Amino acid sequence: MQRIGVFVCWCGSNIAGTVDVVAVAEALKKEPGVVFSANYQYMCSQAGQDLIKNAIKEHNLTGIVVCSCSPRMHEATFRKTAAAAGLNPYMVEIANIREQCSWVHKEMPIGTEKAIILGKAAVAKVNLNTPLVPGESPVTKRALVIGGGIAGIQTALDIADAGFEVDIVEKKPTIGGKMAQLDKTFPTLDCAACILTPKMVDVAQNEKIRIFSYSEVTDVKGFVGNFDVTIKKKARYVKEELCTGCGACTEKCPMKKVPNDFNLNMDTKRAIYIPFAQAVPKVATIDPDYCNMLKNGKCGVCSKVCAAGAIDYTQKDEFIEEKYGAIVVATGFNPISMDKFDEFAYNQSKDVITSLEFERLTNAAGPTAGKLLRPSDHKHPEKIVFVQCVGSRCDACNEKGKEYCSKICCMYTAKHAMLTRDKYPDTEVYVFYIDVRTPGKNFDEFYRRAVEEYGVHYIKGMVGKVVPEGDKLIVQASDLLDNKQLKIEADLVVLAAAIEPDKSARPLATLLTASMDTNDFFTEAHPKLRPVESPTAGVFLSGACQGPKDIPETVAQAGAAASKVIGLLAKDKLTGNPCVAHSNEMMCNGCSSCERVCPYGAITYEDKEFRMPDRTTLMRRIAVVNPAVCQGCGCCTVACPSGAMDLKGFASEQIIAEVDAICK
Amino acid sequence: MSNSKKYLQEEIIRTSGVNPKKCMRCGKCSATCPAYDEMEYHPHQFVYMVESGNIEPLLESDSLYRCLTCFACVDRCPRSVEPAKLVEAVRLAAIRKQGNNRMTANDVPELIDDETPQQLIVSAFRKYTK
Amino acid sequence: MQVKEYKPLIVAFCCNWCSYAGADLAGNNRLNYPADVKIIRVPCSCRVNPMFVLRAFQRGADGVILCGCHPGDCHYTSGNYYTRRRMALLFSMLDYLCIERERTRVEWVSAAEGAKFAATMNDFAEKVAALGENKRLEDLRCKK
Amino acid sequence: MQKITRDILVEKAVSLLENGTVCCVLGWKKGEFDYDVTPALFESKEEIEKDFVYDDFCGANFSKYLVKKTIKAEGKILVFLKPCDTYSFNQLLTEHRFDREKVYAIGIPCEGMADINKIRAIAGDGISEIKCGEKIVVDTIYGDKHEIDAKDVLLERCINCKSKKHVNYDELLGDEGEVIESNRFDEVARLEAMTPDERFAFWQNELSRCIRCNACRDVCPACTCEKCVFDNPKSGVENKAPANEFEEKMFHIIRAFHVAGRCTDCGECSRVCPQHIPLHLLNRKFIKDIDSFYGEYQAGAEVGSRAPLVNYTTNDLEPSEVFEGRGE
Repeated sequence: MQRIGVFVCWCGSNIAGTVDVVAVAEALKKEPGVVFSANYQYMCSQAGQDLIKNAIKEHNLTGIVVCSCSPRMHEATFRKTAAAAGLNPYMVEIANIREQCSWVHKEMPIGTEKAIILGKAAVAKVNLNTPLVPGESPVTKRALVIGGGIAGIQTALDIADAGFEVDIVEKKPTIGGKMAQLDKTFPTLDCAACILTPKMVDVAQNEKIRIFSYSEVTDVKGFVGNFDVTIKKKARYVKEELCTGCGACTEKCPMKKVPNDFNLNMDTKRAIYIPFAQAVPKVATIDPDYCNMLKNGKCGVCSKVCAAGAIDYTQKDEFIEEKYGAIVVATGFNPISMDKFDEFAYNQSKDVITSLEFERLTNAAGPTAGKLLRPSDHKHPEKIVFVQCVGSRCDACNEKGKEYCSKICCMYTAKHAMLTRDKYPDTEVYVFYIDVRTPGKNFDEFYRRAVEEYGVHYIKGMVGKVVPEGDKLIVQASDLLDNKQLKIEADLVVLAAAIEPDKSARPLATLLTASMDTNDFFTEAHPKLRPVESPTAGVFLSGACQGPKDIPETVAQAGAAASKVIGLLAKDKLTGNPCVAHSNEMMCNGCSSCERVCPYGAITYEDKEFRMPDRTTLMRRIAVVNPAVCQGCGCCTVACPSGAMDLKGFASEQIIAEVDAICK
Repeated sequence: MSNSKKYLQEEIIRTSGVNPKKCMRCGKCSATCPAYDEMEYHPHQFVYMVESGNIEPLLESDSLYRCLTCFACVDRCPRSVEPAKLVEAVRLAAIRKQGNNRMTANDVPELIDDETPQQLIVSAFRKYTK
Repeated sequence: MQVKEYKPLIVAFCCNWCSYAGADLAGNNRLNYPADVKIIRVPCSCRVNPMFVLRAFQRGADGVILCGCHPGDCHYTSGNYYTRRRMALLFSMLDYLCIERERTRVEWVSAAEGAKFAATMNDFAEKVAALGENKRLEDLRCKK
Repeated sequence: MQKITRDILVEKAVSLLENGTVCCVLGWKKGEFDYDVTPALFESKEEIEKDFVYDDFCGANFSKYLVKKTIKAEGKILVFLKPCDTYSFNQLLTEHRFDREKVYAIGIPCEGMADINKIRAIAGDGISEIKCGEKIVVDTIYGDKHEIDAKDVLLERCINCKSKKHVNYDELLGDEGEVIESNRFDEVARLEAMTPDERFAFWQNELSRCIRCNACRDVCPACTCEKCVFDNPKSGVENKAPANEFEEKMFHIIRAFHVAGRCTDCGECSRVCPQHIPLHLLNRKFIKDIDSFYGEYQAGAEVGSRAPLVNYTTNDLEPSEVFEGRGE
């Protein structure tokens, strides 16, 4: 049986003005388990807290009820008070007789009666409270960043800057991501490489950062502070530690017809390649699908020309296991496939391109060395049509596109149009738009400059179809403001393709038990207040894997994610919330209902051997809650058909006791 | 909006199964329409006029019969609004508005001969007896 | 014999993060609602087992209301979505068994909606009071 | 179509037992009377040939027995599953309640099982013997003889059969059937259309007969909990002798809610209720609501499907919208 003390606070006249605190204290004294009751003017004051502490010691109290203001106000205070007196802080319950009683009722008898009932409910609950001790788990002081684009780079740099070790896992042979493929960046028009490559070098030179390039995460176990991650280092057939990146092999390799994915297959590379001059790590990689030596054992040129002796045709995929305290997802985005958009003739004409392809065409390191030339005949285009919202803002049941706005297209299209007009004033540029969305710093000014200073023709309307005719592209479009249908003979058509999360995101989310929305963007723990955290503790989000973002936003979010990681890694131990779910293994059916509703992936199953009364044993599948991951929402307790799952601190029995006390 | 206008609008939305509110006014339907130049009201205007209940001009307009029902607009609309279905619904409304059904069940036997495909008669009957 | 004035008994389950805070805000702003409403704090509306609702009715509650974060704003990301399904089905079943549908309600109240909390409770208490005592799902043995 | 007879099943069972494919057979056995056929575990050829029964009273759904039996069995268990049983079978697999590897399932077609209460209504009390064949032949202790067409005395659940298709089996005897468009929700709709007072009177009449014997729970293939809440003093709803009819509502709402989204509508609860309470009307109410609120869902149709109550969409119906469009 508990020995409960009840402490009724006057809160000056805030409570005492409407509630007869003496009567409440007297009434609650008669409740089962209550051995002491008192009232005081300000229970939260030092004197009030001392009164509680002394009572706990003097009367050997095992639990206390404080009838006072909202627990959201002083629950923490009174828990500390109890702890100071040697009582488990979770043996404290608050009856909210201020916000939910004295302040909302006017008449003393009514307020008093309700305060007594609320007090009784709290006493009933404390009677069933058990001391709770928060679990502690150590923190591995190293972070993993998955994805080496600008988001991953910035996050890694910021974490390393705080003195923690970071590993970047990048599936491509180099870090840099999409930003490395861009030419200039809006709205300032500084060159992407000029601002990105120094950061890439910083990453390479930072002692705290390791880069696993050409690698993938294949398994994740554990939980916040204690992740066990398996990383697959794909065989690149080049010893990373020996390769100097001199590039001799990439010049001598006889296999020249390999599509160059870095230039979006608009030109070719060799079977052994370094994606671009500023690649980090600057190490060659052999494409096994094209290398003659790997395919049929005939060639070996690269190994002959390599002075460092770095070529290793026998290299195998390598699996590395590493421990991490925090994981940052920075898997980024890709433009969607244009295959389904027959109307734009993307697959029929080489001169219909996506905006990312346009970036490469205008990039000095691109397939045309920065000259804007048509892919088909390498002539200078005199009329260019840009089409916005291709595959963005589609209806949910439209199979071609995405429901969301891709956010970055309005600005990069304005950039492309402006740069084209700047460099080639004789080129006519049309932009077909539905809306121009420019809500960023200096964004609308930028778009207006494209129109007003550079003479880009912005036409409200959409392109209906593109038909290749001779060496021209006939663009049929509507001009909604002029109520006309236009036919433009264009030389080049640029599609602002919607962007979507990288395909690797979905399987990664499964590994991490991190939740995703229907578009495969990672879900944040709270859309407003916790935008860079996944609901799964210890997993953080950086960049476009969480939603479409431009570079400034990505960098801001990357820094925010880093600061959250630093906050986590700075702790030596994680103290959990003790009010977590736990499963009674004797009653558990192992049916998986709880696991399905758990937003945190805190529940796993194991086969456990039970000894039966007749000395036989049997194996049964049972649920196990990881207290370090559980956040204590209690959803599983209701999903559980047998009632095996319960929530500490808010147990079914306790809530029923409160219901009974109120309904008595 | 007057009640009769509202009724007409509801009828067209119901018979077409189209929700014109889904339209985001991109104009791709009009951009794609092969009969655009022959129309007084273009596909995107059709959608907008139905949405705003301004349907009488459509009923009067020749545009109704210029639509080839090629369904290019239906295919390409990013919002799945399906303008051609609206055009068809307004056509039906024009027929109904005339009040005198052009065909009754009694007319059907007379029309059956070896030449005319019976499916044609059935669809004509469906269309002109509503 | 003296007839005791009928006062409805209403149990309100409030989630800790939104609705309980909303109720506190109603208090801060001194917005009145009937004292018949007694609040039980739960971490999330999804902690409320239909059995608790039935238990309250069995013990003589005249109305039961659940308050949680607005859909999409759940502190635990998805709890209230499950609440929504569970309670939609439970309430439909109670109606099927002829427990007046006005006796049950789910309302989404954010931490900023003190006024909504008070208005909701006033409205709910009024509707329940109009129905009179809950006789149809009350275990008479449990009342002394 | 091949008519499934006792002999076919016995032959099958014996051959699988003798060639070692299975170590025991879950089948039906005559009870005290011809019509109370009970499930039984057979371990030898002799037992099977002596006691195995298959006739119009073999309604029992074996799926549930697999939970306990597979844990103990050394080898595979042979089980005969009617189409409706296969749904429960799948649902239990979804919930990991038994190891599929330890079961050899034979699907058998079913034309519906007989309702002894309907036979009693025709033949009266004192039934001494029943023979099932082309017709159901009933003898009474008063010397009466009745020949009844099986079609006239089908169980309610068989009249409203939802599927003749087996959704899981290792081997199928006879022909595969189809999922059927049944009228099983008509009665629920009829109740919904009543005035609240009429409906209250209906349920009060039905539920007041409940004697809390727990037969409905014990037979339910969805109620396989290691410990039932009704047996758990800490759950707050533990078993109590019924004191008044109001309390029974609690029990039946909780029972139906616990299996909501998991109930395959096998109809066992109503079949076994000694007080003839139409319990399936509660379960079907949930199924009907789930279908109309969240899209059609048949529990057990496929292994691993996500039950509606452990699932959600962001634009689900609000509880306040449940009654919208239902007038009043």
